[in-house]
Amino acid sequence: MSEIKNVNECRGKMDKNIKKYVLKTNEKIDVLKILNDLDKYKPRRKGWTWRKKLPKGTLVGPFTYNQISENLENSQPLPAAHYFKNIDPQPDCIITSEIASGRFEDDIRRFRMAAYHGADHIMVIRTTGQSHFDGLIEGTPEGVGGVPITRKQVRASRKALDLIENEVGRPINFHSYVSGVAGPEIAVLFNEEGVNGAHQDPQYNILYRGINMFRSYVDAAEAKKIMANAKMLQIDGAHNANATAKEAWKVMPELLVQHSINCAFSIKAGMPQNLIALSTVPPTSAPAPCIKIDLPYAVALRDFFEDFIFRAQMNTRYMESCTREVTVSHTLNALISRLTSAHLQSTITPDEGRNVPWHYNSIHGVNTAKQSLIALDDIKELIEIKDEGILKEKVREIKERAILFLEEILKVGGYFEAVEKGFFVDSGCYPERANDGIIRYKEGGVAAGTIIRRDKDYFAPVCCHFGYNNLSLAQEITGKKIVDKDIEKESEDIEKGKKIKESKNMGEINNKVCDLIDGCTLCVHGKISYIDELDEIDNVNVRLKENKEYRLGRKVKPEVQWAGDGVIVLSMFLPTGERTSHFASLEIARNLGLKETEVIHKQIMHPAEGTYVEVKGVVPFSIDLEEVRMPEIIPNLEPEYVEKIVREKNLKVVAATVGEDEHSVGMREILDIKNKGIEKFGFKCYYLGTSIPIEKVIDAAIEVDAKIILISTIITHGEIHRINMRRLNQLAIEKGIRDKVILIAGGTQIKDKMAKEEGMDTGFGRGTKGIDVASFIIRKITE
Amino acid sequence: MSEIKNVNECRGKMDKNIKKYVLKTNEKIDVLKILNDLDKYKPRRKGWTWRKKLPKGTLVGPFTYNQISENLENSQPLPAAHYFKNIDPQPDCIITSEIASGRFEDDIRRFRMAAYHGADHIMVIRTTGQSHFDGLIEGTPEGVGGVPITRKQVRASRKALDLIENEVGRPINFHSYVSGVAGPEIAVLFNEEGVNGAHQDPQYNILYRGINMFRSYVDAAEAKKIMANAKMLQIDGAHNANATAKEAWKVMPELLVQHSINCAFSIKAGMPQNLIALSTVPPTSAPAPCIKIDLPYAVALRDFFEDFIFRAQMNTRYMESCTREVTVSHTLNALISRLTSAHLQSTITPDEGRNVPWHYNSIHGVNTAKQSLIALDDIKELIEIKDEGILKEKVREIKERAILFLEEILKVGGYFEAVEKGFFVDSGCYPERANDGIIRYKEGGVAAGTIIRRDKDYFAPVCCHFGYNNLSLAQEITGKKIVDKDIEKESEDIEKGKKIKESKNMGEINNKVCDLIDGCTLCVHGKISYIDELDEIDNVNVRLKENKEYRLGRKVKPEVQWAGDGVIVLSMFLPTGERTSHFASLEIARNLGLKETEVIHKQIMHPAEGTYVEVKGVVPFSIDLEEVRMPEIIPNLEPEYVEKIVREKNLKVVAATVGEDEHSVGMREILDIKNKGIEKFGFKCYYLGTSIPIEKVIDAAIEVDAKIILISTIITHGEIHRINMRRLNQLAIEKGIRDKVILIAGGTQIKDKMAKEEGMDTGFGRGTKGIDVASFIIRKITE
Amino acid sequence: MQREDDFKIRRKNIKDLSDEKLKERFWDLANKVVEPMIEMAKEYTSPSIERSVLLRMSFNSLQAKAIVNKCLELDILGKGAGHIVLRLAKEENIPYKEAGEKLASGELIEKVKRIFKIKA
Amino acid sequence: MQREDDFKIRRKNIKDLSDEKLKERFWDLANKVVEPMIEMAKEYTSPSIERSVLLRMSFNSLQAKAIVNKCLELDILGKGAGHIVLRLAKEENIPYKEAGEKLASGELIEKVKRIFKIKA
Repeated sequence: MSEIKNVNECRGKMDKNIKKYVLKTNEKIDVLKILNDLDKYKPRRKGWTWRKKLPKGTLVGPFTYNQISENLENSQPLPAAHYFKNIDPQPDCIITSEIASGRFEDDIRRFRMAAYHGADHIMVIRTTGQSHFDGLIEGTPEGVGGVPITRKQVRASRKALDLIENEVGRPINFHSYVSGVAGPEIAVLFNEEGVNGAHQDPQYNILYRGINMFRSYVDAAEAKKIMANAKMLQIDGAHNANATAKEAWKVMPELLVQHSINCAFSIKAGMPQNLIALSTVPPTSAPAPCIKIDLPYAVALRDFFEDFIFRAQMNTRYMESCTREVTVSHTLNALISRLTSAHLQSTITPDEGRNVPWHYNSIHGVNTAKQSLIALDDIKELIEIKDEGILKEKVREIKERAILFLEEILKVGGYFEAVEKGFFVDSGCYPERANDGIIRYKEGGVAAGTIIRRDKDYFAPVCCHFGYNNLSLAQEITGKKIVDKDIEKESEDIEKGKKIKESKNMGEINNKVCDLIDGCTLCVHGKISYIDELDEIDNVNVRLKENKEYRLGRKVKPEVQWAGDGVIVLSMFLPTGERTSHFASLEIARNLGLKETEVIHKQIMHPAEGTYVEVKGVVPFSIDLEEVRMPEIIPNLEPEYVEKIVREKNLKVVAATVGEDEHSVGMREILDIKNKGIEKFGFKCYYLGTSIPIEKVIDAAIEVDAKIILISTIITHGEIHRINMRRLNQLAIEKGIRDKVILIAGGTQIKDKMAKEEGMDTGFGRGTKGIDVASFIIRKITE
Repeated sequence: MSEIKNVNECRGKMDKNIKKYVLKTNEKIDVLKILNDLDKYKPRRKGWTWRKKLPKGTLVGPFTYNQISENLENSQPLPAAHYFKNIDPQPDCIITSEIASGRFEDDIRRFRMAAYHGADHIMVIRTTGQSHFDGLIEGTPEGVGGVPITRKQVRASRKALDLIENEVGRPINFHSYVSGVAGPEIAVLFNEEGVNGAHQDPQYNILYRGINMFRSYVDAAEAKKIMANAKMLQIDGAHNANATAKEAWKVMPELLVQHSINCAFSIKAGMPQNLIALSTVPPTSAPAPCIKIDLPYAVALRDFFEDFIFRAQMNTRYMESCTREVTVSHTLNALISRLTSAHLQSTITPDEGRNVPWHYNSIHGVNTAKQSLIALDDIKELIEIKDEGILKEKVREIKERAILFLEEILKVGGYFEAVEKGFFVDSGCYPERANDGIIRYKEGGVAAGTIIRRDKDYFAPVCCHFGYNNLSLAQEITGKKIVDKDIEKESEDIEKGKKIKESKNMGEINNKVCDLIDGCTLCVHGKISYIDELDEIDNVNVRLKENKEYRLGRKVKPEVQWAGDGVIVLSMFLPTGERTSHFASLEIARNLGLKETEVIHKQIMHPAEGTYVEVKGVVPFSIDLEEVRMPEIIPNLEPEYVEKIVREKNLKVVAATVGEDEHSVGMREILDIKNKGIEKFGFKCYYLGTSIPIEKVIDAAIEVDAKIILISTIITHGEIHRINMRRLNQLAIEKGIRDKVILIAGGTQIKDKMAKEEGMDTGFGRGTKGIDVASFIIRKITE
Repeated sequence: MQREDDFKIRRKNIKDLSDEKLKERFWDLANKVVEPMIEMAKEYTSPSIERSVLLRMSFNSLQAKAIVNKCLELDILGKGAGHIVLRLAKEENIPYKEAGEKLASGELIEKVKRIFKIKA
Repeated sequence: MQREDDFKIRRKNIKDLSDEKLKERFWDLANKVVEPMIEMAKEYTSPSIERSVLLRMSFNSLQAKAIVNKCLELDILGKGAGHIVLRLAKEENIPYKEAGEKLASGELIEKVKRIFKIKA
């Protein structure tokens, strides 16, 4: 598969395009800089790029992995990674993030966050409605449920991704949709602008967009050929049957049929198999015994389609508004990917089920995929799918049912007739029929009657044109010659339905045709006509002005979809029934001053005992960053200076984990020399152990004449941590040593202010390092 | 294993104890009724009860399962269950929920919620500190991190569980801790009060509670024998090594050693193997390749301990504050359980990592276990663990390392010497040693020097006493005879270290001893001395008075730990760096009027682009339930009446899914006769399909002369649903039919108020049924 | 059509096929199903295809739309929009970009009619 | 003690054992390790054990604690708290519950001393 050599290669190409704008990890991406000189932008590459896999047994931190790819240069590891030296191993397969803010200027910030968490396939959702738009849209209008796919938005997005892939150190694939009634045009746009992948499946147009079936197939062949030329990855649309059917596990035979139709058609249209991806979803979720259903299906699919690409999507059909439930389902979906195979692991936000997917939930989705895939690294080294028994029987059954389905399509006269008879998205498990399939008519649908038979003298003087093309007439008219041997050969291959395994020469083959017009836009980037904006009101400049203060200024507002939208979520349990809790939670949200309140999730904990509710609302104010109360950061002292003072004064520390706490990890990290603890500065440390009574701590300090007492206390139910601190202070006073010792408390829940309130000299919380503690001690000793 | 025959058997027994108090599912549990006559309460049974497994291939809803148990009579299914006829299949294994509010009166509400979600092992966490309390505590004082285990609290809890198990229709096991320096007393209390299971492991006392090692073992034998008598399930404490060691995956050999020590000791103390449970945790989490580490460990453990009980706990060692991350880990933990075995699946709240576990998160934990186990139902029918290769090698290695560990214990002089040398919880993978183990001394620790050698004339005239007992002297003094043949036999068995497989006769054997005193409390429940309260201030009555208005009155406040604590959580994304976001989020929470604000979770989305923050805070007001604005519920009409009017008026409906929406499920449920849709009332329905332009809907209505138009629209990014409704109304007006038709919009995001604002006659949201729509239409038509 | 699950009857002819044969049959059938669609795609064009040709010829989307709409009005799209533009350029002896732009803005309609012998 | 992982050397004696033998050896060792602890448990008692005996004899926790504390003061817990109570009851010719209650409240101490021949 095509692989970019390395990211530096990208960078080399890039410098020609974007002068000197390099993203700094601590600076926000600047939309204005992206928009600047956009008319001159040229994509650094075309086509899809896979991750560079690392060899089996590659060591990352303390562990070896068999299914990982090259590390990122800059990334956000999983939250628990700090226990494991902050490693961030990257799974071998591409991870997809779907982005759907409706404003491309917000989308690109989302690209960056997703990429930083490990996504390298950014799928920009297209605004609803565009699939019925007969032509291209230009400019940067706002979209509903996604952005309008325009040249400017695509170009700005790809340009932003160039910057982002340099930041993270891995090529990122950009993806959108070649569906609807303008497929060939969008395919050209995507080819020209370096879009790396797209959905293309005429069945999707027909069944779910209501577009005329003839138009869909005629357009599809042209679009696919144009996509193949740019080596774009194509994703099909079969999974939508799954997402639509009432009992999704019953459409499994049909799914194989839908995949086969798009695959066979794509190959005949000129796509190589290694650019044709099946979009597949484990059909069920718990409380169904889903692995028993999902796994045989996944196996059957991979048997029949073994040379194709697998894009494993996560189940969306049975998503409710409980993000926890969805996370479990998606983890098990990743298990199916690991037990079978996935070249791309797609992710869905766990709040998709609410119809309010928010960008931080997209990141959660990416993390779930990354975490599961890494956790399940090469699970097949340890376990195997049985090659007999129920699984094998079910696999066979699914395959046979799919074949019977295809047979009946031919029997009724072909695909178009089958659609007219409602063969598809019927909720019976074929050959069972529930008679509730989606019916479309040959003469019906959007753009019905718009295909036109090509005349004998038809020709098109451009590359990647599919079908009849009277090039001899073209040569005659233009007076230019093209070498048509390769073109004929290509046609012949298609004629035979022969599978083209490699598309290496596809570009060159096609390049010949546009000699008729001295190069087409697919071959000569400079020939593209760029339109900037058409609408004076609905464009990015207007929007950027409107929320300027939240993007650049001192003001900050929470957001979930657009800069400054102000949306937050309240989570609460109310000890009342579902209906009462619903309305009481809204009342609470309104009492807190939130606007546009709405219940987005409810879960009965017990019909009488209470309900868990999540309410969204809009914060009606913004925060002035310069007025946010932030404690001063005092820089740490130089280690050499600390050590000098410690040795001069022969400082001793008595340390203990107090109360009923058996955890010693945190304290040990602060003390132990091997953990970069304070021992390395020369402190003599007496560690008394865990569950030590406060009395013993004081006694030990007196005995060894320690100037410093460290206690650690983490259990914080009620006020035990405060009680421990207070007692330490009191006892030190009682024993007459309070003014001779420095008292320090630490623990995950400890805060400086709280510790001081209880008589400590200071308190240290989560994430404290030895040097932090040492610096405080030395400042205090020398002050 | 011991199984209760059925729940009705429980009920029969119960009626004698709790007169007439039956929980109604729509009424809160009444603590005062629980407390009433508590001195007269007697537990309905002693000992552990397993679930009743159903045969392989049992059908539940549309699916068959191989690893499930009897359904509950009343329960809360998983959120997605409504897609599957609301089935709530129960996994074959016990599910544990840990309860830790610190107030038993809040605990019991939590029991009920957990049981209602499928937990049947309620583990009440004991207050920190009690393990160092040399004796029993009485009354109902408040605890820190859990409740003080007193007779009153245990009895009230068990009584509440009797009610709750009747409500859900399945026996529930009640569990707490027989650790600390009062083990034998607590064991007696638990035996007397019908507690069904407990932690008991002297190693836990020694390593984590700092209790003297001799005292721990001497007490343990007595405690274990008392537990065995009541057929309580014992859980060991080995998993704490896992939760404590810095690199938890390195202590795997030690874990086998710790399990073996407690198991071997327990058997010698008189416990049958089928009451001895190993508490085991998958040691690692992602980003470690955890399955490759966790699975061989789980296999090795089950090989060596095959006749024991497995309590599979979820990983707590690598929990951070991200509940999503934890959910993924716990799902994979359940995978390990299903790939190997688990008699009990323990659950941990996904917010345990924050040190603020809240009760609704306990429920989330239970749901994660239930969902995963059901999803993975009999996965071993489809896949198998390889019996050669890396897994087998790793399994062997872990076992060998454990054996070498035991050998060295003996070599240095035995267990006590090994503890003194820091053998345990060392973070080297044995025989590797990091020299950071927990060291305890023979003469040190809490209660050091308190064991007493029994004199020759020592005796104890009670049942379940372990060790030397001069019963002939006892008979002499009391002048009573006991049949001591069985007692001798029992001693002999223990002498030989023989494993007692079944404990059926344990009760009877022991009953003989207490003939000396005409029955002990383990045999004659009436002999128990009950103490109610000792503290006038720190007791449940005082607390119940304080929060009375939140428990019983019109006032409602959110809560997470105690009734009326007011705690809620805000979730928000801020487009600023981690530190700024931290303090800005607190500012926002304070601006909203919340008190005691605290950041409980932070996650960098990108260092410059923003941070996701969760803030907890206390709502400073309560809601008066009588003032909550709740829309009136209008009851549906009788189906017969609806049908009569429909047929009289020959009502026709034109329906369509409009805009760019390909989802038809919701609309079909409203229409289709087979989904109990409106067709069954006789409405003639014209369903136009999906993605239908509004114009076509109006045209069709005119054409067929429909009185009712139904549109469905679910995509709600931006305002598309509103636009569709508005357009429908406008077009109906333009075409002059608005006053002749009823316009109804539906969809997951549609609300009645919103629909009316846009000119509809009504709107229907999620969960609408055909009869709801039909009733509205008929009311409108006939009004 | 509503139908019970008669899988066990229908599978008669395929139940004894080997897994390899089964797969072969699956793909044979799939290829047969798509054959007519691919044939149709070769023989037909559409407004979008023709606009996509014009895009490749360096026209912008507004121009492409206008040119194709003109061709549709004249009912000559079956000749190919690119063809029409090139032919017009040749006849007018101007660069094809100029020819297309003129056609898009409504000029040279009569000329096109003459070239392609359109009455009315 | 710090030590490198010398597993490969140490396993020499066990590496050739069958899985069954390995398991046997594991349990033999475990049983050997716990043998001294179980012996100690037979020969010793503790304040908690003795209180638990008194609980079983129907005393409440306050009484049990008081009785055991008295026995500790008198250094006669090695005889068993139950034994002491029963013996006292016999000598006093009162029900043992009454004997225990009296002992708990500090009565009859001298009597106990006499019975068990405690000097001082």
